Amino acid sequence: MEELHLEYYLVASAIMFFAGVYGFITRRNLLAILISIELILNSVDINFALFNRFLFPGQLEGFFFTLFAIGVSACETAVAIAIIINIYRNIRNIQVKNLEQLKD
Amino acid sequence: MEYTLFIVLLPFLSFLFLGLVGKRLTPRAAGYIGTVVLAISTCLSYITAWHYFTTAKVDGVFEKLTPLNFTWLNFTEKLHIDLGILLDPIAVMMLVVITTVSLMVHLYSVGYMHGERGFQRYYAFLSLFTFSMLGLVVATNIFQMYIFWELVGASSYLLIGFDYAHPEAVAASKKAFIVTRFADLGFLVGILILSFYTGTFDFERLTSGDASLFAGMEGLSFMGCSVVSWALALIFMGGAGKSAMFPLHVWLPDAMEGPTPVSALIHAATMVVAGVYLVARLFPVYYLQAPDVLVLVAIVGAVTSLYAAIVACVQTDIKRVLAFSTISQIGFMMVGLGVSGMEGREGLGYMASMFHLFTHAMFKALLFLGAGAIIHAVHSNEMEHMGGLRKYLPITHITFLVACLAIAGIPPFSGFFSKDEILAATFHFNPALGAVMSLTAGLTAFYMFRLYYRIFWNKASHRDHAPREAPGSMTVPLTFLAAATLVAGFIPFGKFVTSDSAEYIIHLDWTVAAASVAVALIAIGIATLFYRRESPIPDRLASSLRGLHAAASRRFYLDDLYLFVTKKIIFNGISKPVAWFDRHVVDGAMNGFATLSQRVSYSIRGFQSGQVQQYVMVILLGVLLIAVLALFI
Amino acid sequence: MDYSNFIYLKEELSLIAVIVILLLYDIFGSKKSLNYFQPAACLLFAAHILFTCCPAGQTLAIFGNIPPADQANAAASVYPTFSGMYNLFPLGSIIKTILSVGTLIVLLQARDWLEEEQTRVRRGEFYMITLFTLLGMYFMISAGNFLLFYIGLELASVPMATLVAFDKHRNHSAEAGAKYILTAVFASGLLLYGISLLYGTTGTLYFTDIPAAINGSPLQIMAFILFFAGMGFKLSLVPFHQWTPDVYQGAPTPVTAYLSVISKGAAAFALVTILCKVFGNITEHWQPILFWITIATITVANLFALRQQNLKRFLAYSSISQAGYIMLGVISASATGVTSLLYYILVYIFSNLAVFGVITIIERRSGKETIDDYNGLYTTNPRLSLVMMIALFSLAGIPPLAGFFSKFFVFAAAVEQGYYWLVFIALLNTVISLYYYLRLVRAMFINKNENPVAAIRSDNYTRLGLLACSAGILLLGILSIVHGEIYRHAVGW
Amino acid sequence: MNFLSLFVLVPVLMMVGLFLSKNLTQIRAVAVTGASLLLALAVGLVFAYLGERAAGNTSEMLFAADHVWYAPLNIHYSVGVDGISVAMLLLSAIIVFTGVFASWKMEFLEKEFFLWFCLLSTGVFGFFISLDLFTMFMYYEIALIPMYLLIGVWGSGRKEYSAMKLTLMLMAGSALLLLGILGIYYLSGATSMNLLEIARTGVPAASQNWLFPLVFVGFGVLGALFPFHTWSPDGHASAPTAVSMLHAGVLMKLGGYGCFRVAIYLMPQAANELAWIFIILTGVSVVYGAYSAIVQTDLKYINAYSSVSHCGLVLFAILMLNQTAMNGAILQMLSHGLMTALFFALIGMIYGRTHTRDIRQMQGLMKIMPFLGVCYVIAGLASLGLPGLSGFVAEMTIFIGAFIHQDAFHRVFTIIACTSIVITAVYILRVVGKILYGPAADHQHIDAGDARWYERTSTIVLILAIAGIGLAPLWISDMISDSLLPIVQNINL
Amino acid sequence: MNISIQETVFFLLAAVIVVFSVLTVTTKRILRSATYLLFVLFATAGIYFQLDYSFLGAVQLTIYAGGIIILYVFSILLTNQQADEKLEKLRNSKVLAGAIAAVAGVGITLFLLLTHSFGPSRLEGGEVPVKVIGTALMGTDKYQYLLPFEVISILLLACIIGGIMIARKR
Repeated sequence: MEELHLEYYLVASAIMFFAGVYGFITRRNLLAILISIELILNSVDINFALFNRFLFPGQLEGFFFTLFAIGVSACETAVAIAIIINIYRNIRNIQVKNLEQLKD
Repeated sequence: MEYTLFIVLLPFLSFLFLGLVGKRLTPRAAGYIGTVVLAISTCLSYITAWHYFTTAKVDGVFEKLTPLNFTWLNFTEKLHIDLGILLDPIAVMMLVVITTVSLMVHLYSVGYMHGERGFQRYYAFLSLFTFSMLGLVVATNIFQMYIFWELVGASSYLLIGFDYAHPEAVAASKKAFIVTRFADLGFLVGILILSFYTGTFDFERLTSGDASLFAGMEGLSFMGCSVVSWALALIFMGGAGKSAMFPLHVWLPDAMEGPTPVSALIHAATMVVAGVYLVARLFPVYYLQAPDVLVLVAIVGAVTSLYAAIVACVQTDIKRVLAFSTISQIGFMMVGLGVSGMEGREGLGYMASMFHLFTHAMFKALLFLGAGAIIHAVHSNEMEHMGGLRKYLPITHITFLVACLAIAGIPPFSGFFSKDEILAATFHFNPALGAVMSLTAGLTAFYMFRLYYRIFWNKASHRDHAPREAPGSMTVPLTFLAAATLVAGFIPFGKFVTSDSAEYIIHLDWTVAAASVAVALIAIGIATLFYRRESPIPDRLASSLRGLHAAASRRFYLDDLYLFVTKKIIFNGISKPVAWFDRHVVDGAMNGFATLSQRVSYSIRGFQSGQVQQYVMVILLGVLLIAVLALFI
Repeated sequence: MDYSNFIYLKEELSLIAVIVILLLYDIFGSKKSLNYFQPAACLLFAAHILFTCCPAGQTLAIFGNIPPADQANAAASVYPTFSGMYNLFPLGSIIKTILSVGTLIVLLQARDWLEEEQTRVRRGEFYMITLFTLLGMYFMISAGNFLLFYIGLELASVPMATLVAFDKHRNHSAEAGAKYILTAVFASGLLLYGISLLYGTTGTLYFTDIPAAINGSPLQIMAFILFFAGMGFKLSLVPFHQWTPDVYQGAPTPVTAYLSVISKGAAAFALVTILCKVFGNITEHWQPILFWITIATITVANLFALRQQNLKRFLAYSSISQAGYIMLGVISASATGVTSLLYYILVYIFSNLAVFGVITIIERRSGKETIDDYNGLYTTNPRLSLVMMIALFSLAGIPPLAGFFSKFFVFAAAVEQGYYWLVFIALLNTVISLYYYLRLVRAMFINKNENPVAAIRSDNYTRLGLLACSAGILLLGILSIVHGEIYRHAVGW
Repeated sequence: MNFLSLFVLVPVLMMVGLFLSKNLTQIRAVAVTGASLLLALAVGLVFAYLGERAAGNTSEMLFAADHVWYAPLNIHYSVGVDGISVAMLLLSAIIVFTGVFASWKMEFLEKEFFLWFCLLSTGVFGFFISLDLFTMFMYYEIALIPMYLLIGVWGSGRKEYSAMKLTLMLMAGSALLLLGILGIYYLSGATSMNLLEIARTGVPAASQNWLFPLVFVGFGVLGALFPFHTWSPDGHASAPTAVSMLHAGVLMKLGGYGCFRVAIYLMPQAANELAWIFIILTGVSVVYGAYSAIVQTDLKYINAYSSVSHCGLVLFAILMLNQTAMNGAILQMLSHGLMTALFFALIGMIYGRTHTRDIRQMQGLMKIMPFLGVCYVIAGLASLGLPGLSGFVAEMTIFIGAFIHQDAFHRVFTIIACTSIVITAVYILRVVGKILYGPAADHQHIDAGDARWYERTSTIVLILAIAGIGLAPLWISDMISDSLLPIVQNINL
Repeated sequence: MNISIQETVFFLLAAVIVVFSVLTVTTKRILRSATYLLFVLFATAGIYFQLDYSFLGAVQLTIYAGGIIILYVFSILLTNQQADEKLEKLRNSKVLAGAIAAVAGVGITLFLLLTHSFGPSRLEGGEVPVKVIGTALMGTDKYQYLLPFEVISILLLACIIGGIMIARKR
């Protein structure tokens, strides 16, 4: 047990986070972008759990934050998907390049 | 002697009255009101003169009286502009001269200006001028003098440009004002310097000979001259401008575009001698603090005098001749002041200068009024339209002749006495200068008689109808002034006006007198030879001295220089670039900021691409950048 | 387990009550009775505002739950409930009141739009979702714990996306909704990551406990930056602002209005709360960041705003730059700073809502929404033009309108803290902003137009809203009591 | 209620009256009544002031009143007058009065015109009665902004451009000013924004060095300080008559008054140290403005550049920091205000008849409209400093005052400034010669009549004032001079 | 080499997380992307279990794997005519920019994380009893979460209303 350091986990979660970021920036499909976001949120959840377990095991703050964050991200996803579906209904397409009508 | 206030105030009231309600009056009524008011003023000034010269003498010296003095404007504790009345011999003399000539001109104008448009306005302006001039001479302090100095300038401007529909008149009035304004700048700066060091404007204190006043200026010099010299030279510049001294005289010949009576009053008798009066007023200061400036005054006077006399010889417009003659004569007065000392015999120049001022006022006013009568008769200023007028205009002829003789310096006419004393003083000061002035006197006699002959003798030009003698309102002043010219020379002037206010008995310097009379006579002789009848000699002479003649006709190109300076240098050389700079560089910079913002605004529009991923990218980069900056720098 | 704690949530509870009543009304109301839905909703909400207005201390005293010793304190300082999860403080009540008033005006302005054929079926949802987001903001403001804060934030932003996409059959609206939700989620991801790092370095999420553990280590700074980025998104600060113009343009105009003032105001206040209460120990670290962000925000927004033709985009940039000015109050983080911040928000709400009110009605009646369309508006619609003008002048900070006072106060607060350069740049930017506000004034009053917008008869709700805004703009500055009252509560905070 | 506040209240009531009035007659009635009331108030104030002084009241400000307005920032509504403000109030009242008559015949939107005009007056009067930096600044901006619409709507020529430029430049100035004011207040550590209070506490010398330029330039922009004067030619050229009058006549004086009252009074050390920079600038602008005026062909441009020159002299004199020069500066403000108003009034009347302001297209107007011609000449003579008219008094006081400065540098610049009297003569006489004199050519012009009664009223009142000051300057000069004493003492401490 | 079970499990999970995270955002087929995400989520749940946060792991599995992924898959199927349609080719510049930004982000974050000294850290065993969780969710004391619990319920309600409003036909 002693060998497992907090840092190892943190590295994994950070990579997950920025993979999500990368995906957000590069993906062409709105749903794919949303999937990338899940990575981001998920990595944060891991962070909270990790910090709680490794550093501050006395209370369950991180634990509960993760719990609530999962719920919130579910909400976000639901609403986002609703909006995307709505776009799909409007223009029969959910490519992000079609979301460039509003610009300077 | 508080009633002297009314001498000054009455013309002002007349001005206000005529200016405000003049339009409702008939021209005749306006003329009479103006004349009558001035007549009262004149009487008062005569009374003042009598009163003053009989009572004001204390221990053989005329006292300076200030019947009235009140603070008009405070600057500092020490410096304040007062308005008041200072009576001393020269002030009283000037009061007499001004009111007399002005009265004559008022009277004369009733006839001369008859039927002119704006007759009421004319009288209003005349009153304004008289008021200003009177205010000037009774000034108790140099700033009061400056105030009225400006006012006479303005009224001169208004009167020269009286016929405003006439472009030449307008241009002349403008020129007169601007040139004298330029000179006044010197005057003002001079006042500033003087008052800064002495802490007073007051003539009485300045001329009291109290050296401690000038203690602050001691040892200070600027560009090799002491500061007090600078101050006084600058003040003299103001005087030189008003008195049309070379090279600031350019405005005066042009000022002849104004009505002739105005020329008589302002540009011959009164305003143009203000410069002389100024120097005379400050004479003790000049003499005690900056004798070098007095030399400058003398030299400028002499140069001007000679220059104007030469130019006068070739002018064809009779008023221009008289104008240059005026310039020349004022040069004499300046020379007189410049060569003068303080006391007794040394002070002859001063006394002579004032005397000449007095006599000159009479005969030059007479000459101008005579010229007015001639112009009135032939409707032209040009000599070639005249000739042989002596038959038609007898009174004018006689009076004009009297004036010519006076100015030529033939005894017993008044000009002889005054001019002769100036010459005497000049010879006493410097024989070479004396010789120059004698030559000038000779030239004077020559051009005056050239004028006289070409008007009244010579070949008559073609006329549609015979010229008629002027009406009584014009001949009365002529006669009066002629009489004055005749007797003025016998006034024992030294009893009244001297540099130290003490009596000084004039002794004619017979050698100088004889020489100058001789020169004058020779000059008259030559003029008779040339111009009494039509003669080819002048033309021949002119063509043989073509260069000189042409230069003299063009007034030695000084007017061209003036034009060059105003049009080319000030207008095109300074103002246009400045205006361009303002619009394009200064304003351009302000507009440039606006344009720049707009440009930037347009150039960054691509930044807002409408791509949500780019937005997020920017957020991310923003975070990273802030992190790098905040953590690693 | 002391459930009596809930009585301290009187603002939130009353708002929830309003929502629930509306929900039931919308579901169970008969077709006929639903005709009165909008007036009923507005009235209910107005009642809620009145209830909120009652000073906190007194209400609490009525319930008698605060020990007498604390009652004096309660008026001026923070009273933690739920053991610190939720903070009760008068300043919070004030900002909530301010936001509610703004929301009410938005609702009044939205009424005409909601009567439309397309939106009529969804108007119940509009009211509910709007009030839900407002509730989220309430929690954001009063939160004493990052968890509650985060949930409040999400409650304020996720349903907001559905509001933005409210005109769902309009492509622009849908696109704006998508942009909003995507950016919002990304930003909340950053914010969450920041909170997680903060938790990792301090070990607690309670605002009251964190300061003791804050030491300014690099990771904490990073946590702060990530957190700030999330808030920056809500406030649309540069460089987190780019969604703003697109969303503002695409969203239904009343929603844009709501987004530009209420949501921004709540975020600003929440930010200043956290900056003072949580990061108060490391001001020297965050102030430089805010400094540059503020400068960038004001300047960039102004540069973009200069050439906008579409009014809503134009106002978007204007509101970004206004956010920059709000940041002046935030960065000062003093009693005067917070007072000026609140006051600024209040005035900004009135001014911006007046502009949006006019734009809404004109857009609704004529379909025109570019600046050139407003040429010659004064000849046909003098009153609307006048309201618009005073609102624009107020935004630009021209006396004697309230905007002048609010700008002055934020500048004063910043100068008090020594931010001379910041204020200098902000002031120069006011000149640029004046230019573009004047462009609109010029269009209305000076430019000639062959076919100006026809004379418009606005409905009574809009009139009432505009009247309220105008009165606010004209009077707020002169009546110093509002400012004084805020300040009184800000001092002890 | 302090009776000084009536100066602000009357224009406000006028605005209400205008708002309620139905037709042109009522509008005029309200305007004339209000303007006369203001003039009467101002005259009454002069007598009351002199009476108080004669009775031995030596406090620095008379009729002072003070109400706390914004307590948190120590902002008070605080009014009071000394001789200087009395003089400026009188000037303003005269110009407002004559301005009303000069704009008797408006072509359109009369009500709006007078409304803005009254707002402008409110700002002007308020500025001069204020003792509090905040209210001073507020009134200052109130006075600025109506200019935009007054020029933009009722102006001529490139009015949009000019109006925008004027507004932006002046606002940029006021932006600097605001920073300066805030800096002064906070760095002085005074307990209120009251001028006298701050003067007592004093601003730290080190801060003065950067605050002084800010404030001086800030006010200087309005006082046409080179090189920030370029709004003036365009602005004046485009503005309608009464607005030009009020702007050049009074508004530009706000700049000079402010420089003097705020910059010099509160920051004497910096004034002493930094004056040389501004002396160079103003000295340049005195001569430069005059030279620029020579080549202009538009009457209003000529007068605008002339204003640059004359107002430059005001600032120049203020910077000499001695009683006499400052006295001259105030007198110059009065004098320039009156005569430039007269100029603009006349130009407006001439333009109304000839429909051109190009001096090359006018000739011989003296014959056609003698009254206007004579008035124009009088204005010109006043402008070139003829004794007996106000310009002389002011200029001479300035020159004397400036020249008694102990430093040779100042004296050299005084002489440079003096040269402007010649250049002024050049352009004044050029214009008079070109447009008034000469034969009347244009038939259109010949048919134009002379001044109507309202035009006569306006010009005669102005001429009376000019001549009044010119002929009997002592009372006003002493009144100003006495009030300068404390300020000068503050400088020389 | 002395590698414990714990470590083996961790490295396995970490590898799954890293590899499938990257694959999620790089694969050309969107359905695969969703599938890879599922793997990542499973691995995450695995970490929770490893940390003895079984409740959390269970929630993760039910909500994420059981709920959200299903939602995704349905949406993908709904919006794509051919479910395995390839994502369009990406522009290189965009990928490059994204990659650089992401790598820079990872770099900075890891640098900060790894240089930070997190007090004494140890992984202590000990399951969190569900009773404790339940009490904490229902309590109002410190470290008890009644209020957030209530608020998130409101959030859910709001999202339901909003989602329905957007998603329904009218």
